[in-house]
Amino acid sequence: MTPTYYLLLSALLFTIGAVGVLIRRNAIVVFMCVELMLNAVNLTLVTFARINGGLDGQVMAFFVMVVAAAEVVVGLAIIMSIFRTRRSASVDDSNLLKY
Amino acid sequence: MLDPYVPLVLMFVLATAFSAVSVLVAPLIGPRRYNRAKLDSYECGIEPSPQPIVGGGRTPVAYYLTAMLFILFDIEMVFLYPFAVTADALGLFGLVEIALFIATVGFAYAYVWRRGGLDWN
Amino acid sequence: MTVLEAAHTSLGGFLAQVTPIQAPEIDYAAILPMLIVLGAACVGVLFEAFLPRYQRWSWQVALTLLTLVGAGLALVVYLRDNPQQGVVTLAGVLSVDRPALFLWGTLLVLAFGAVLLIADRSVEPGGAFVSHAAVRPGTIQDRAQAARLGMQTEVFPLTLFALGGMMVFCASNNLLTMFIALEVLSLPLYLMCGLARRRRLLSQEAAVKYFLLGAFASAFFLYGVALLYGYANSVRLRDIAEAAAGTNRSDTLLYAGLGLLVVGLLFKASVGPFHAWTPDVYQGAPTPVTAFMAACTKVAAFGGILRVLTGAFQATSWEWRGVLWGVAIVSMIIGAVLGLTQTDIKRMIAYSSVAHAGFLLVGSIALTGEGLSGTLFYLLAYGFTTVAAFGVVSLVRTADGEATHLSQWAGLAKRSPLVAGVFTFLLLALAGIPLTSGFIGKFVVFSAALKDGMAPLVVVALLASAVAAFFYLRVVVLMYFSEPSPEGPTVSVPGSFTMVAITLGTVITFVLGVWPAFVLDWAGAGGFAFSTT
Amino acid sequence: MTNLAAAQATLAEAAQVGAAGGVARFAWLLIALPALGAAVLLIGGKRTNAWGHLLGCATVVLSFLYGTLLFFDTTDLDPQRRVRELDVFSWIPVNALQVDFGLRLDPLSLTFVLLVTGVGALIHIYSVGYMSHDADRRKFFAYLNLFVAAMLVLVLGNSFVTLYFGWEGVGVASYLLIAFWQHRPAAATAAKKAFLMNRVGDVGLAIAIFLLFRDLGTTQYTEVFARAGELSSGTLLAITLLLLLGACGKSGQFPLQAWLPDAMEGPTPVSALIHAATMVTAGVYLVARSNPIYDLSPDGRLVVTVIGALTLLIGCVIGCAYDDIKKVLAYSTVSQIGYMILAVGLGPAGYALGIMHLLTHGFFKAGLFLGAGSVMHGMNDETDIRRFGGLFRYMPVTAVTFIIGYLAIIGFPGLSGYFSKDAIIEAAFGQEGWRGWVFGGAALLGAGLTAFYMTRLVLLTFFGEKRWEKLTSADGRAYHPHESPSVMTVPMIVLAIGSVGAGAFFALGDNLVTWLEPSLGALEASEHGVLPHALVPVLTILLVAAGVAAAWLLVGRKPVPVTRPVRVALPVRAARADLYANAINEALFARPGAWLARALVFVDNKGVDGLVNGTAALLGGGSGRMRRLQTGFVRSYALSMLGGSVLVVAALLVVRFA
Repeated sequence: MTPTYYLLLSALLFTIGAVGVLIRRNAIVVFMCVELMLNAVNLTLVTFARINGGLDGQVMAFFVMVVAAAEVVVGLAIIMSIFRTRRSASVDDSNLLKY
Repeated sequence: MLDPYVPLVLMFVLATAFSAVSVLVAPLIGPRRYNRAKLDSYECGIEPSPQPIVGGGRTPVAYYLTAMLFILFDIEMVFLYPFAVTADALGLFGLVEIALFIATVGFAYAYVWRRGGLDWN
Repeated sequence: MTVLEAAHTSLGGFLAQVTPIQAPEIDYAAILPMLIVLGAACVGVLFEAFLPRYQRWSWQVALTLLTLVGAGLALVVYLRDNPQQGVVTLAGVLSVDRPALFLWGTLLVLAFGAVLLIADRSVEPGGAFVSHAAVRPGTIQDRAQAARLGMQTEVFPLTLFALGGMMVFCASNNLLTMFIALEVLSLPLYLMCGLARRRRLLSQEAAVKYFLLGAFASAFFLYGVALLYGYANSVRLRDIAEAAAGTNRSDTLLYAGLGLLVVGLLFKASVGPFHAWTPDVYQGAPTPVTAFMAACTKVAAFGGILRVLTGAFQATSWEWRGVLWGVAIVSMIIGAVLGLTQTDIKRMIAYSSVAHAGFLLVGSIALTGEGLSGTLFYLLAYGFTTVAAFGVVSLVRTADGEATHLSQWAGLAKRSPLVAGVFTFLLLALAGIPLTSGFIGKFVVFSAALKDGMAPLVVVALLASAVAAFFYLRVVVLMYFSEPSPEGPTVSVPGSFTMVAITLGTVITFVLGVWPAFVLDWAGAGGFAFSTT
Repeated sequence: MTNLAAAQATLAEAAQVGAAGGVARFAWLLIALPALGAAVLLIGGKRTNAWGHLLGCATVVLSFLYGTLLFFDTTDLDPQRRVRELDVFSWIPVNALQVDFGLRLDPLSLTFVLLVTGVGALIHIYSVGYMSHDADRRKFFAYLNLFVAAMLVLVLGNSFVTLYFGWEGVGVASYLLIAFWQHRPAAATAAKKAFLMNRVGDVGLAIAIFLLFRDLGTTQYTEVFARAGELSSGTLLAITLLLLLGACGKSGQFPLQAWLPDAMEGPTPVSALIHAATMVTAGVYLVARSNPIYDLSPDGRLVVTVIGALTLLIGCVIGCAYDDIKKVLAYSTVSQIGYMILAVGLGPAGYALGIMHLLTHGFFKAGLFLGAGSVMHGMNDETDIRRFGGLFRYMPVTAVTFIIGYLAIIGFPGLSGYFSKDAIIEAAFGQEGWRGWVFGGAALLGAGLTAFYMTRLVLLTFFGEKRWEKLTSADGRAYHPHESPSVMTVPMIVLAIGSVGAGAFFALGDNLVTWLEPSLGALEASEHGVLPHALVPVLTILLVAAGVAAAWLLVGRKPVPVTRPVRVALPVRAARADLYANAINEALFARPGAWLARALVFVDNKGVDGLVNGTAALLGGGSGRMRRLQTGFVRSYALSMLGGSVLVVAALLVVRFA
């Protein structure tokens, strides 16, 4: 099994994540799609580490995970606060700022 | 030829034995004081929904808070693993660095603790 | 930094298994300013944990300002005897060279101005920040806390963390470090956007938008890093440059990676089609935070763009330059044209910042010594003007907070000629009228671009500045030649913090306009250093 | 002189330009002091009302003292080493455009420094008294200081760009000061007129500088002069004419003379300082300073001379017809500057003479204006000389100083005008062929006319019947003529002394000509003149005497009507209408402009307007429509980002693989 498949898979996941950001309304789900994109990147990194025969990619995946976790915390705090205000997690509801 | 695996097997056996003993022995020797919570179905440590209170039986925010804190501190530990594996090679420098790292996490911990992030209610 | 160091050393450990590892050389003197800022941020967190509520503000302000001064001193001391060609330290992760030092200095001084605005508690009684971010807007508790004098003092450590991230960002020599720094600078900003005392709903919305789009953009950045890692088997700028000089690798990886990486950077710099967040976030965020973002984030982002383009992609500049031409043109046109019909002053400055980002990009893609020094100068000049402009914006208020709608600014000159005069000067600087730093900035950037054979781009840039000048002048006309509305805003007497910040920005805008030589000299003192030796 | 030789000569001159050291190292103080004064007064606002005028005076007096020091520092040097440069700072040090702010200290600029700060200081002091009743006296001093600073930048700068900077600066200061009493519509209109007509000239100057920079890559005097020989003759002619256009605008020369008399709406000290002694002579300075360029272009010089001769006659003729004391003096200024322009147009034979006349004129015309101001001060701000008369007894100091200035300007033997103006007339006659006759004749005729209208002015003002006794001023008050306070008379006395002695001091022993030699080259004596040397002074004196006599016969002997007669001969009517300058301007420019405009309206509405409005509408409409793209929805923002990323990546790949 060639590692290229993993690259394709990760590209697919990344795309699914990006499309998810565009089409989903719930802020939490949008955010999960972003996380999906990050994890797709992790898969890419690990695959390249495998192809190139180094460990750098794997360690980078650690960093990405940690950063993603921090991002989750900040993101959920923000989303939670606006959810409590609006009683709605839909990103389409927050469009006071426009034009 | 099996030498390298002997400690592994031993570890495996010990772990199984320990869990079996803990589970089996506890009902026998532990005190039996039942309350409502203990009889409830288990759901991540919170009271199961639906609840009769306001909010439509949603999960309390405190749950998120704790979960978030757990994730954060848990995931930071990912760096301890590579350090532990190469602790010998890294020597004193590595030790100092990881101590600094843990201290940094400790600052955040102190903040969370002092500002009541760990209070359940 | 401890995280990075530990991880890097452990990375080495992985590869070498058991052989003892040489501890990396660390030039503490070089990175001292950065260490001071990040260390002080940690201390700020401890202040939050252990000081009683009523003492926090004064301690935090003192700590933050002292930190900035201390880091500045460390920088100056180091500048006196640092090597001309720069220092690469921390196992090649950071390079402290002349551009990095210039950017650090710029960031520290701009942050000083922004922190003064953040710390001001007299313009808005109690400060521009909410005391309990978690209280729901519109409730009784929210109205009560708008009147209360406390504020969320976490803003100060957050500012320091963001600043530390920016400093690492524009000195990092390696894309992974750059990514981490990007997040370290972004995450605090996301939070700070949501902390406005008034108009909580807009503030929260700004935070959500900034966060979601920022996370989206960093995913692009990261995917770009991953592809480049696949291409070069390393994320060091130097290694990528060497790999690109060779021929037998997949160029698809290189260019796709470059494209995605650049997109992430352009987002932070609010360039071109990646600017969509800028107006909304600038408008919704508390004004001092907007000032901090507009000035410092731009500096850091363009510092990163300059470093990445010079360090890793100089050899392939023929291929990407055309694309970035297009991006710069789009950015200038969007900023200039959309600014014309804005009705909110903060939104208008946001579009102006999009146009300025286009101008900066023109200088950045020149990749010559003049382009580098011109862009650095432009960043410094633009930053000061912007900080002062947002300082002035925070002064014009009605009973329910800042009066940001342009119609409320009508006839301001009759009511407070000094504020109107200062703001006019700043707008002229943004428009690039001679005797202001904006003129010199545009001049050096455009002439560098011209010299590098980008005449059509410069023509577009000049046209765009002409269009943009129109909307700045519109505000000036509004302030001077319109009748003030009866229920118009009052102008607060600035507290000493805001006063110092505005004066600092205005004076430097003027000084750089009439005597730019000394800063230009400094900006042109040396190039990037990338070698890992 | 061939071009090559000229270039070599100027090259040799350039090689002698040394760096300024010693006391001259602080030459920037000359400019900084008044600039500081202006800044303090403008920024300090009302707080400085109490002492602002003192600060204003002090800065200029200090500048003058320091200027004197510099002057003696320079006279200590060898004549060959008297041209010095001082780099103050490099202003825009980018690439090819090295704009340095530097000063050129040479005899020419130092002469101007002394004139500007000296006369400036006197007029500052005079203004303390003159403006004492004005609520905005502080602002007035701020503007005056600003003017002095800008004027010093103009004369001290070592490049055309610096000169231009000062040139615009004095324009702004002049605009502010003419409109100082902006509540008077006439003042506001006059200021606007001055500004607009000056702009016409400034465009010429700016284009000339662009041409220099395009062809030589520098605007620094030393380099420009050293390499002026590289310019093609066409470019040279263009540059000389464009510089002349700038000079005409600033110095009120034909065809841009009309603004100067109107500018008298400003306070009288302004008229004295700016519109008589200093700023309006900037055009003369410009031509004299650019002498290496003019040396190379005889055609350009000829145009300069023609303009000068024409203007001097126009000024005299109109001056004969006016009844407004300040306007008469203003037209006399126009005509005297005509003399200077005529002189510098003569080339090496006249540069120094033009400057000499400029200096003496600075003394006597400033004195005359201050005298006029003093008369007005004592006469309820009345300016109509038909309502004066017999004022000698009431304001003796003013009258005596005024008469000294009068004698000086008509060229009474021994007084300063005699030396400087006669020298110019002689030089004009010194030209060969028809030029000698034409220019000499014009200058001679001008001298006679000057004598006529100045005599008329003095007679009507100070002698004869006291026509004011039966009259009241416009606001209904009776006239109570009185002498002005000493803070006003002392400057007048000082200037009167200058009017008496300056000419002799400059001319005897060729003091001034020798001193200016490092800047302007040696004065060439004319040898092939159309008239013998000895004859010219005699002719001049005869003509002047005739002018005086004519004036005496016309106004001195018989009663003068208080309102001016309407039924007068055609020449007088023409002169009263400024020789129809405004009408000509209107007929030549405004009317055809209007026709052209009307013709263009059609095209305009359809084409140009459509284009301009279309662009604006396109931008505005596009902006309005593009705004809608900013929907406020995060998801659409994300879409635009994704779209952008796809485009960027796709474009990169296309560029690489296509």
